[in-house]
Amino acid sequence: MDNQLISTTQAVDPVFIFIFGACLVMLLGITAAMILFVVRYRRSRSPEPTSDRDGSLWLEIVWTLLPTLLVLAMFYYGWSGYLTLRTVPKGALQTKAVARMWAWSFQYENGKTSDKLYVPVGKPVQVNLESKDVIHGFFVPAFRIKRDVVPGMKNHVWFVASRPGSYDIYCSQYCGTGHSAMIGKVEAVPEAQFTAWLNEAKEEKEGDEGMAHEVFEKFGCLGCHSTDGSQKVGPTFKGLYGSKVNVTRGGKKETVTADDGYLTESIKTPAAAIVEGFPPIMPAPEGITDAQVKAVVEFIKGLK
Amino acid sequence: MSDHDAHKEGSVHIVSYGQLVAVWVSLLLLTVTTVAVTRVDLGAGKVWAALAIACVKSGLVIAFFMHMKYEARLFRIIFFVALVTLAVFIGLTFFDVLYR
Amino acid sequence: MSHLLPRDDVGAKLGMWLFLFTELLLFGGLFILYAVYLARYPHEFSAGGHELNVVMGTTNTVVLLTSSLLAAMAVTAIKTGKPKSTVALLLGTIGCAGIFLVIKYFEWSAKFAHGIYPGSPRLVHGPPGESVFFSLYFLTTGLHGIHVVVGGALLTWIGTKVGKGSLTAENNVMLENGTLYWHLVDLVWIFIFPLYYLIL
Amino acid sequence: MSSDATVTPVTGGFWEDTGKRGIASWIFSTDHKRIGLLYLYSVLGFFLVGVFLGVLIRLELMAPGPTIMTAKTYNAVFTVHGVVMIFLFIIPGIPASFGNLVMPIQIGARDVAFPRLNLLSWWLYAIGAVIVLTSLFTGGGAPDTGWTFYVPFSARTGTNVSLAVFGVFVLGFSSILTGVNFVTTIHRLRAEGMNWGRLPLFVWSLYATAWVQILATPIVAITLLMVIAERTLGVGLFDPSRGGDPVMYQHLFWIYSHPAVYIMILPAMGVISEVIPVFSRKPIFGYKMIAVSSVAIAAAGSVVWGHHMFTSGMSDTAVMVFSFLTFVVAIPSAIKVFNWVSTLYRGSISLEAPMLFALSFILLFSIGGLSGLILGAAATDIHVHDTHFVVGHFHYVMFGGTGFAFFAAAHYWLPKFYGRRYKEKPAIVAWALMFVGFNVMYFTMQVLGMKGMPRRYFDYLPEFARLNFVATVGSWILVTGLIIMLVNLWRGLLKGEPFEGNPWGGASLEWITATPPPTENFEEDPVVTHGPYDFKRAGEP
Ligand code: HEA
Ligand code: HEA
Ligand code: HEC
Ligand code: CUA
Ligand SMILES: [Cu+2]
Repeated sequence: MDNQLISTTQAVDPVFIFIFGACLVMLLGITAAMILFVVRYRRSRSPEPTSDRDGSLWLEIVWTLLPTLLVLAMFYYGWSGYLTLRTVPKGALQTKAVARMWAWSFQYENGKTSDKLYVPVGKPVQVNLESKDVIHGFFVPAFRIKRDVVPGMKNHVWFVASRPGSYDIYCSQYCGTGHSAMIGKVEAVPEAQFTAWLNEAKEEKEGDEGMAHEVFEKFGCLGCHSTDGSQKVGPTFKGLYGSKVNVTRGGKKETVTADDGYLTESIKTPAAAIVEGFPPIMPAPEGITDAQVKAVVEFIKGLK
Repeated sequence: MSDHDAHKEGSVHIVSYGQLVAVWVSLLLLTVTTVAVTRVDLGAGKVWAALAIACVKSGLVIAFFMHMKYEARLFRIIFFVALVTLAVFIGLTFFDVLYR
Repeated sequence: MSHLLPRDDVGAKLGMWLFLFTELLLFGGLFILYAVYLARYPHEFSAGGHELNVVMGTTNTVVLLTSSLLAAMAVTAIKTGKPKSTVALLLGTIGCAGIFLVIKYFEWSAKFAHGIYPGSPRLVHGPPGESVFFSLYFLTTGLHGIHVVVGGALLTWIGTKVGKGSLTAENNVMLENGTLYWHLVDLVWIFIFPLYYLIL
Repeated sequence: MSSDATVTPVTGGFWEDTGKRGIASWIFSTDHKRIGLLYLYSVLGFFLVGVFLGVLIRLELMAPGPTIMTAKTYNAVFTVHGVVMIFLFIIPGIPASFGNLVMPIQIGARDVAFPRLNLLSWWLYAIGAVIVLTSLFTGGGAPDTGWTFYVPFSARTGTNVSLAVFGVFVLGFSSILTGVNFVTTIHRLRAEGMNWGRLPLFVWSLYATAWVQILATPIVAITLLMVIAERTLGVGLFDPSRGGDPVMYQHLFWIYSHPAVYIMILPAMGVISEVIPVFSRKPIFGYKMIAVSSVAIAAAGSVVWGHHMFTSGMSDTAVMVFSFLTFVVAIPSAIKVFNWVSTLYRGSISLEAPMLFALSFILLFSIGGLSGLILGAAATDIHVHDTHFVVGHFHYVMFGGTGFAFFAAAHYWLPKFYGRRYKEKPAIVAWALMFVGFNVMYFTMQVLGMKGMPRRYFDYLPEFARLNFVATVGSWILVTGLIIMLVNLWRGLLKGEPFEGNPWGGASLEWITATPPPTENFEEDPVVTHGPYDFKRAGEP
């Protein structure tokens, strides 16, 4: 591992300690003075004020200058830490995080996509951020990094995972109903293992199920739909096939049976028929192929 | 109380018709100038030229039509404060826009 | 109770000016956006400016300047004790407001006819800056138009008071404040005109 | 005045001397005291609504997973909680209620400069509030955008954002008119002898606040109109696919909303600057510096808005500039704190309810303000931005700061206007409960934020469960205290012991007029001969 490399955590934590320390000293000082004065000069002990001093130029100068110096130090220290967060080390691994309501999907330079962000331990990683809809926030507390994922804007973060492990990614910018469920993972693995994973031939996942999962990963379907019957933002896939669904089509209510045709339509043109009790928010999966739709439909069929 | 007696001063000043018409004529001339200036190819300078003339025009309107010239100093101070505020809002926003 | 407070004309004008500052900053928000987007899309803004009708814009500038003159003269008139000419001058101002709005109406309808209105297919599919330019144009001139209407109504109401004789040479701060509002409408236009019509 | 304490309700002064009674004598009154009380009650009502929603938030967060509501409801609840607390409680809170009640008396005026405009402000407030409340039950239902209404989310969500935003727009105008009124009043209506060096510090703080209201509020007004235009007309000004920039919305929003936090805290600081010297019987230390720092906070506070946007993708240069300016604005606050504490030195301190609230204000505001320094430093803000650390920060300054100052003002001034007082013991018990509950709840939230729990989260991972439970328990303690306090105030002011003369020994003008003050405040316009903290001459004009 490159010893010169300062991780983002190492850049931020000392700033925290410095500012916290300074603030704690100030706070304790003020509190102590207040308590001392209140106890010493309470009316029962000090029935009349013993001074009517109403100002002191010297004191004012001192307590203007002192905080000024202190905050200048805080500013400078905070700013230099921030610069570390913004300066991506050379040769960082390039990855892309795509955020959509309400799921993350990650892409590598060789075209590989994944729903977890696999990274090699000890190597800097740059994550380029892209949003498909509203503003999201890419937040990994373990690395002290955060950056908003703004549609139409090129933002990025970088980090280096010093130890193998799995770290939470939160969506920090409020983005609607599924905001708090928009949780991803950074999986830091040893470099050799990572390279192997990255280059492993696009393992032809077996049949429809494999392809369906690919779709789910790419379009973030499982951010809104569950496969186990639990309620999310969209209807669950479990037991959907063959059931009767109440929908609104073109302003009129009707009941349909969830057959192949209906499911295909729901996936390709979600706005055509809106299921009762759900908001019309499902995005049309752009560039989905017919084979993929069919695979998803088959997959849903299998979920009894 | 200084600004308490102020309702005596200031507001009684009357601007003559002649003066007002003179201001109006200058405003029209300035309008012609802006249109002319922006026809010439000045590049980005055009924006600044047009804005400068607009500032002169509004200065005239404020000073004479709106009687600012004859009001107490307080009015000019607070007007300045308002303008500076707007300028600062625009200026600081550009720290983001220009360096992004 | 208010009627027991001594009349305070300077105070009334001070209050009016403070209110005008808020109006200034209200438009200021739009001007901030204008400045930012102009810096980002100079070409689209210039192309958009070309589509606006300079003749109508210039005419409207002259109309507003004239209305402002008449309003200022109305103040002089009432202070010199001529309520009749005051009313006449105010009518002139309001007339100019009407002309302004009519011209504006034709301008907007011409734009609509060319498929330029907020959210129109042409703007949605056009180059990015174009939609921004025209949206700002419609918002700014629309807001300004509302101010013209409000100002006109205000001056009409004040005019009737002058007519009824409740505003006089000694007691005219309401008229002064009304015209101050009107001049603000003019001031804003003084900036709208070069920024939208002339930045070619 | 009736001295029979227990039977008759409040009497005398402006309550009766116009001979008018009934609701119309209130909602059409132009008397600044009646308008002040109208504001007080409306603001308190909305405070209770907001508090109720706050308690619901805490109940939901008590345990991971859905506890008492769905994610969609939760989002609406915290949005409405934020909107109500910010726009309906804390911004009009002190200036429009206590400012209206006390400020004209403190400068020796008979009323504000534009009494009818003052009434209009209240009406706009009421109308705006009704619009906001209507938006909860009409259209697509309660807005779920957070009080910040960030685009593009606010432009596409199906909830009734347009109406809510329009309500806030109307409320903005109410706030502007109050500002216009106060600046004019303070310039034009000071009594003879009341020069700028003799203005009570509360008036100074209101003056600074009023300027912020006048110059910053219009920006949010136009911004909100743009959100409505975005939703109804599709103007696309912030839509990236059409060349708009969502970050520009954030600029415009915070250009107002950061200065707005000083609209909230400055009047509170003014209250504290009144209470501390009176209960120490000692002139305030550093009068000039406190007055000047109010204006300095208002001015410097207008140029720091970018610190809400450090992660937004704003340029690094802007991050540097705004981080620097943020630290600058901390200095005048520090000056105030040091001067308050020094005022205590060698005084004669009486720990009655208003003083307890004031002293705890200093502590809570300091905790909140110092945590603001962590947010102001660029590196550290990146980690805690949009986490519960920020939630802790702003509750400390808004509730611990402004809220506690509001309660201090209520205990300090209301007896003057009712001619009756609350009981001291329950007031102190209530204060103690609130103080403890407050810290248990919000300090825990700051710890949660440090650990990385994002805000506006309906659900969270199990590792945050214990602390969230502690915070929820804190909210119950706070609730208990608040209820005791309100009941005690309510009963005391209506039926308590009479409150006459100048029991606290205040030296500003409100303490020389009758209790309750007459409609025009003074029998004769006062001629001021000494400063507001010259306690040796308390009781003289
Ligand atoms: C009453 C309201 C109020 C007040 C007074 C303040 C005061 C301050 N605030 Fe706060 N703030 C809010 C309300 C307020 N804030 C709200 C509502 C939000 C969140 C909005 C949202 O996103 O929903 C917010 C968010 C917020 C952020 C953005 C956080 C983020 O989203 O990432 C920042 C960042 O800089 C910040 C900083 C500060 C600072 C530096 C002060 C300073 O003014 C504090 C000054 C005070 C002190 C410094 C303490 C007293 C002094 C001493 C004890 C002496 C010693 C001092 C020194 C050595 C300097 N605030
Ligand atoms: C002045 C402002 C103010 C005040 C006083 C409060 C008060 C409280 N707030 Fe506040 N809060 C905000 C302003 C305020 N809040 C803002 C601006 C936000 C941001 C919103 C957003 O993200 O958009 C926020 C967000 C916010 C969150 C974060 C939500 C999230 O991000 O997921 C939480 C979580 O705990 C919370 C809790 C509380 C609680 C428990 C109270 C406590 O005060 C409540 C304590 C309760 C009591 C003291 C008494 C209760 C009394 C009763 C229940 C009796 C009721 C009786 C009748 C109705 C007759 N608030
Ligand atoms: C932003 C959230 C969201 C995403 C992402 C999403 N959906 Fe949906 N989906 C919904 C909602 C809400 C509904 C119900 C309303 C409707 O019919 O449009 C729905 C409805 C459906 C239905 C009809 C269900 C029924 O009960 O009739 C199917 C099938 C479906 N989605 C499949 C998918 C697939 C496949 C993907 C990924 C390519 C996907 N969804 C992505 C939100 C989403
Ligand atoms: Cu995505 Cu919050
Ligand atoms: Cu701020």
